[in-house]
Amino acid sequence: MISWLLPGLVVFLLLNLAAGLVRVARGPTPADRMSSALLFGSTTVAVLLILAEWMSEPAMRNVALLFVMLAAVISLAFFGMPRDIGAGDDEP
Amino acid sequence: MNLAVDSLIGLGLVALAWQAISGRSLFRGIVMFVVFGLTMALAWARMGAPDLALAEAAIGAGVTGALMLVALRRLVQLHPDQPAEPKRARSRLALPIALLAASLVAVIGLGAVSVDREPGRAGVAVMDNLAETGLSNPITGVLLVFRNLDTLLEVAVLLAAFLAALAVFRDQEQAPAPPRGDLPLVGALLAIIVPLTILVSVHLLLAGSHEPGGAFQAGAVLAAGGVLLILAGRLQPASGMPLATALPLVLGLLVFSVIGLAMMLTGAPLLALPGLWAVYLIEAAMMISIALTLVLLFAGASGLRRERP
Amino acid sequence: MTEAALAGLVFLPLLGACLLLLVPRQWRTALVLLVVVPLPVLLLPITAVVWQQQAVQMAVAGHALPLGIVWRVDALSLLLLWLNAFLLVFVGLQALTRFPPATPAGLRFWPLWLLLAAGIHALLLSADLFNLYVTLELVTLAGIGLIATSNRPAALQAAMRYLLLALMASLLYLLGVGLIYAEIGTLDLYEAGNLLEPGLLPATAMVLMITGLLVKAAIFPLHAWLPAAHGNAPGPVSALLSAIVVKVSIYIVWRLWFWTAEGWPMPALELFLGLLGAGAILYGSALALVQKRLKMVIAYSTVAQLGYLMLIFPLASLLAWQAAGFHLVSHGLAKAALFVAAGNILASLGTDRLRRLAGLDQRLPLDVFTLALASVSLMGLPPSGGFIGKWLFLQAAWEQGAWGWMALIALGGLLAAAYLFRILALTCFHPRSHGHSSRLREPPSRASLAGLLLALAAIGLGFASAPILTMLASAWPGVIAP
Amino acid sequence: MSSAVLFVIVAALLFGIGVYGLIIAGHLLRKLFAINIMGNAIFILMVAASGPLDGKPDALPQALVLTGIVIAVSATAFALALMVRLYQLTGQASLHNNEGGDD
Amino acid sequence: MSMGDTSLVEWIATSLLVLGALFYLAGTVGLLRFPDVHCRLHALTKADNLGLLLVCAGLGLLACDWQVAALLGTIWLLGLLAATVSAHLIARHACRDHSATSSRTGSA
Repeated sequence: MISWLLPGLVVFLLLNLAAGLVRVARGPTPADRMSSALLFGSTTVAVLLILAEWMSEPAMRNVALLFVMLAAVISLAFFGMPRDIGAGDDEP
Repeated sequence: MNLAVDSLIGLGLVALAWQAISGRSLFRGIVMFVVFGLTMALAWARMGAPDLALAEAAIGAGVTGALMLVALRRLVQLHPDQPAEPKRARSRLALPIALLAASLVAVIGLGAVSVDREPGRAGVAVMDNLAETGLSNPITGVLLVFRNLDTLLEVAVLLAAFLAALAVFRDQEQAPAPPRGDLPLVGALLAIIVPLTILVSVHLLLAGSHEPGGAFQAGAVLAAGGVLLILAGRLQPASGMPLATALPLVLGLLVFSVIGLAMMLTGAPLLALPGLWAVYLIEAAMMISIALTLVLLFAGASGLRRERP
Repeated sequence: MTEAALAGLVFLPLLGACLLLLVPRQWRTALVLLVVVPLPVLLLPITAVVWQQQAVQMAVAGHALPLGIVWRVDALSLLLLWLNAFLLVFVGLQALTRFPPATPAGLRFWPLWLLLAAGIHALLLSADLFNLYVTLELVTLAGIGLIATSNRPAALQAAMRYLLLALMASLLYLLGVGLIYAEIGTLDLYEAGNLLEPGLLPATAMVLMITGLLVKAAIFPLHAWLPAAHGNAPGPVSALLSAIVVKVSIYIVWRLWFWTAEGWPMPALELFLGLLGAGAILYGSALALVQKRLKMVIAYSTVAQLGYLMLIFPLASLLAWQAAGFHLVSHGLAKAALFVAAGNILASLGTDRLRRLAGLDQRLPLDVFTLALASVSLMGLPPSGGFIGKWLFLQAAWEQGAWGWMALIALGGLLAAAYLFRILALTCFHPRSHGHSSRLREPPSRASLAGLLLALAAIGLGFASAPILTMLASAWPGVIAP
Repeated sequence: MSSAVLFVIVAALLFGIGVYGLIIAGHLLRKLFAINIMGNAIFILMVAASGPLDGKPDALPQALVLTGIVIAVSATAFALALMVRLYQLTGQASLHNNEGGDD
Repeated sequence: MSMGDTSLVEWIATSLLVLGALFYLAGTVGLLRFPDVHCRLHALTKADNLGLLLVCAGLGLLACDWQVAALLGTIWLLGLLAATVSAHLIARHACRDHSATSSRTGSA
């Protein structure tokens, strides 16, 4: 078991998050921004699970469970938004 | 390797914070702020504070994000034609003041961190006296046994915030627009997630005595279940404050105060809890109060009524 | 016995607020009276003990320091507790008519009013730095909620600005608390006094905490939020905000300065805080002279009179301490009387624009008389309480040969006389121009009576000054080792 | 360069961003973001500045921060309700500063 | 722990975790490169869920404790549910203002 595997994975996934940020910044439509928020949700869950193993802190799995359970709340709130919520000034 | 992870999380926090306050579209700001909350949970995890990561996740993902999105929707619905974003305040002083504040905090923080002093005397005292409380999670010990006046007054702060918001909720009780025609998927989502939030919140409540968890995190998770029901249109805001809503709203404060005062009759000091059963009873009552207060704050109303689809 | 009284002070209004939401409509007024009236009675046993032993101390939940939270009442906190009890009863009298508990508006108002009372009591009892943060937040949120009960845009705008500034101020205070804990590992106010030595970190923490508290106390130049907030809030709310809510922040600054940072050599900072007070007196009075609305004049008068409470820093002597404590109480009563009278005038006339107040003394004699009486105390004319306060300040400055401060104190009194006479002249000596329709709803007699009783108390304070001053002397840190 | 020092620097940067945002933000919603960011910065500082106690950070500041998080949520929820009501009445979600405020 | 004596289980777990990370990478690349919302959602939900499955499987093997493995399994299933519902809602929201976006995305 290579010792730097888990932290390496965490760094890799966090870089993924940073890349996803580009889409949130650039995404023309609100839906794009919301989809990248979805990406953040699942990536954070993965990072938390790896942290739980790496730092041997079982509570992190509960945090991951919370995140994955509540991920749908934001999307449902977004669904109720009016159509042109962020359309006014969407130029990148 | 630790440093690489921490610096990435720190970089993410700073970038997200900057994006949340600058940038043009308010909606983008909210998304950035929600993601900032997610990353804060990671930061707490890395700093070895699982209780705070749990609280940040429960309150951040469950309540705050949806609260801000619904607030933005109310803003756009009230004046659809108006640009949501008034122009930025022109202030040349902003940057120097901000840099000054940042450097002041940096100097203080580094000063506090660099000299390695022995840990706080109160923290050591908590660890020494924790055994007699029957709890093994020191944070729950501090919150509910050693400094329980803080917790009681803080539930009062939450009630005060709700009553203050109640004073402001006038005729904006129009329901958050339920999706037209009940979507099959949302029904399935509710059927699975809502009972799960109840299960997880009870688990967090009971686990609070020996591992990270407690009344606040449990209350916030329960509130997230209520938020889901409102978003899906199953619960509608209602005016008026029936007893069925008012009692659970103040239950936490009532139970905590009554037990705290009753103990004085038996000669014990104020708020000295008789035993572990009292701690669990108070935590359960507080969980219900916190959950209902957060849900009502989200619904923007003083009551809720069921809505058969 | 005193422990039960201390607990009652905090938990009676707290439980009252909870039960108010539960009991049926017709019992609410009885419940409010049941909670507010016994509060002064609870203070009697505590006063008796503090009279003999100078301070009452109680460990909440029985945990000794540094673990638990400690309640400590000495003469200063007792004085503020008495002021608060007085205000709750008398201003409450007007609030009962303005927001009858049985109505929906009353249901929004009274729970917040009782939570505010519980927060103030918890704050005055607490000797724990973080507990002070929680109580400060409770007081601030309840206060802003009360401002927001008025439906007018100006009030909501003022409430929003007050909320943002108060939240930022609380964060500064919390940062200071975090630093002090990192430095000495305990959060008790008095124990920190023994453990904390002057150094870079403790001094920065103290400056941060005091800055945050000065924003909440609306001391010049951080006062921008107060005039709009107190000027536009409903009558009884402005009275309570100006008379006690702003004062509790100053109370914590005094605690920090004279107990936690006791004996720290900070002459430059003392002078600076004194100059802030001077600025408040001059700026507040100047703006009060030019205001067009009665409640705005009174709000700016608060900004001015708060400046006096800052003079304790440069003139740090026993006499100045007694003067500041006495001024705090006498200003509280006089300012509450002014705002209650102004509230009655606004309620019956529909406006409080000074131009429309001509010849008011025939139409609302009781309220104008209250205005006059309260002005007498605020200006510091003998034999009122205000006079004793200013007189002691002058003596303290005389003792230390501080001519500048003496001139300032006298000038403050003159300026106060100027803007208060302007109001009295408008209401009494100008004949009522017949152009105005006399659309006048007589305010309920209880509301006018409330204002009158407060004004009489402000005047009567002058006669009852001896016991108060001796008790205040016992709280001066120089006399007792904390 | 231990992780505590890193998080203190992050806290300082966040505090600066919060102050900057509070001053220049036009919309009230952004001012709320700024205040929450400042709050989180202070919470990070409180936990990072407390010495480690047998491996884990000191429990007391964590309890204080937990209390702070709940107070921050309740204040934010009230501020949002006030902002929406203000917008409904004045059609303006920003503080144009008129000190006097006439009725 | 030199590579020589890592047991077979850890070897499998390592490969699963690396594969999972690659799928996350695929999801992110999809999010950035694909032309419009629907393709991005498609890429996102498929790749990320598979990534999460592999990561959970790898961690389950590493933790070698049934309770933890069961929790990881429920987390993955919930992840599936969250992804499907969220993608569905976001897509429906995007469809509703399809008219507004189609002209723009066509030209982008």
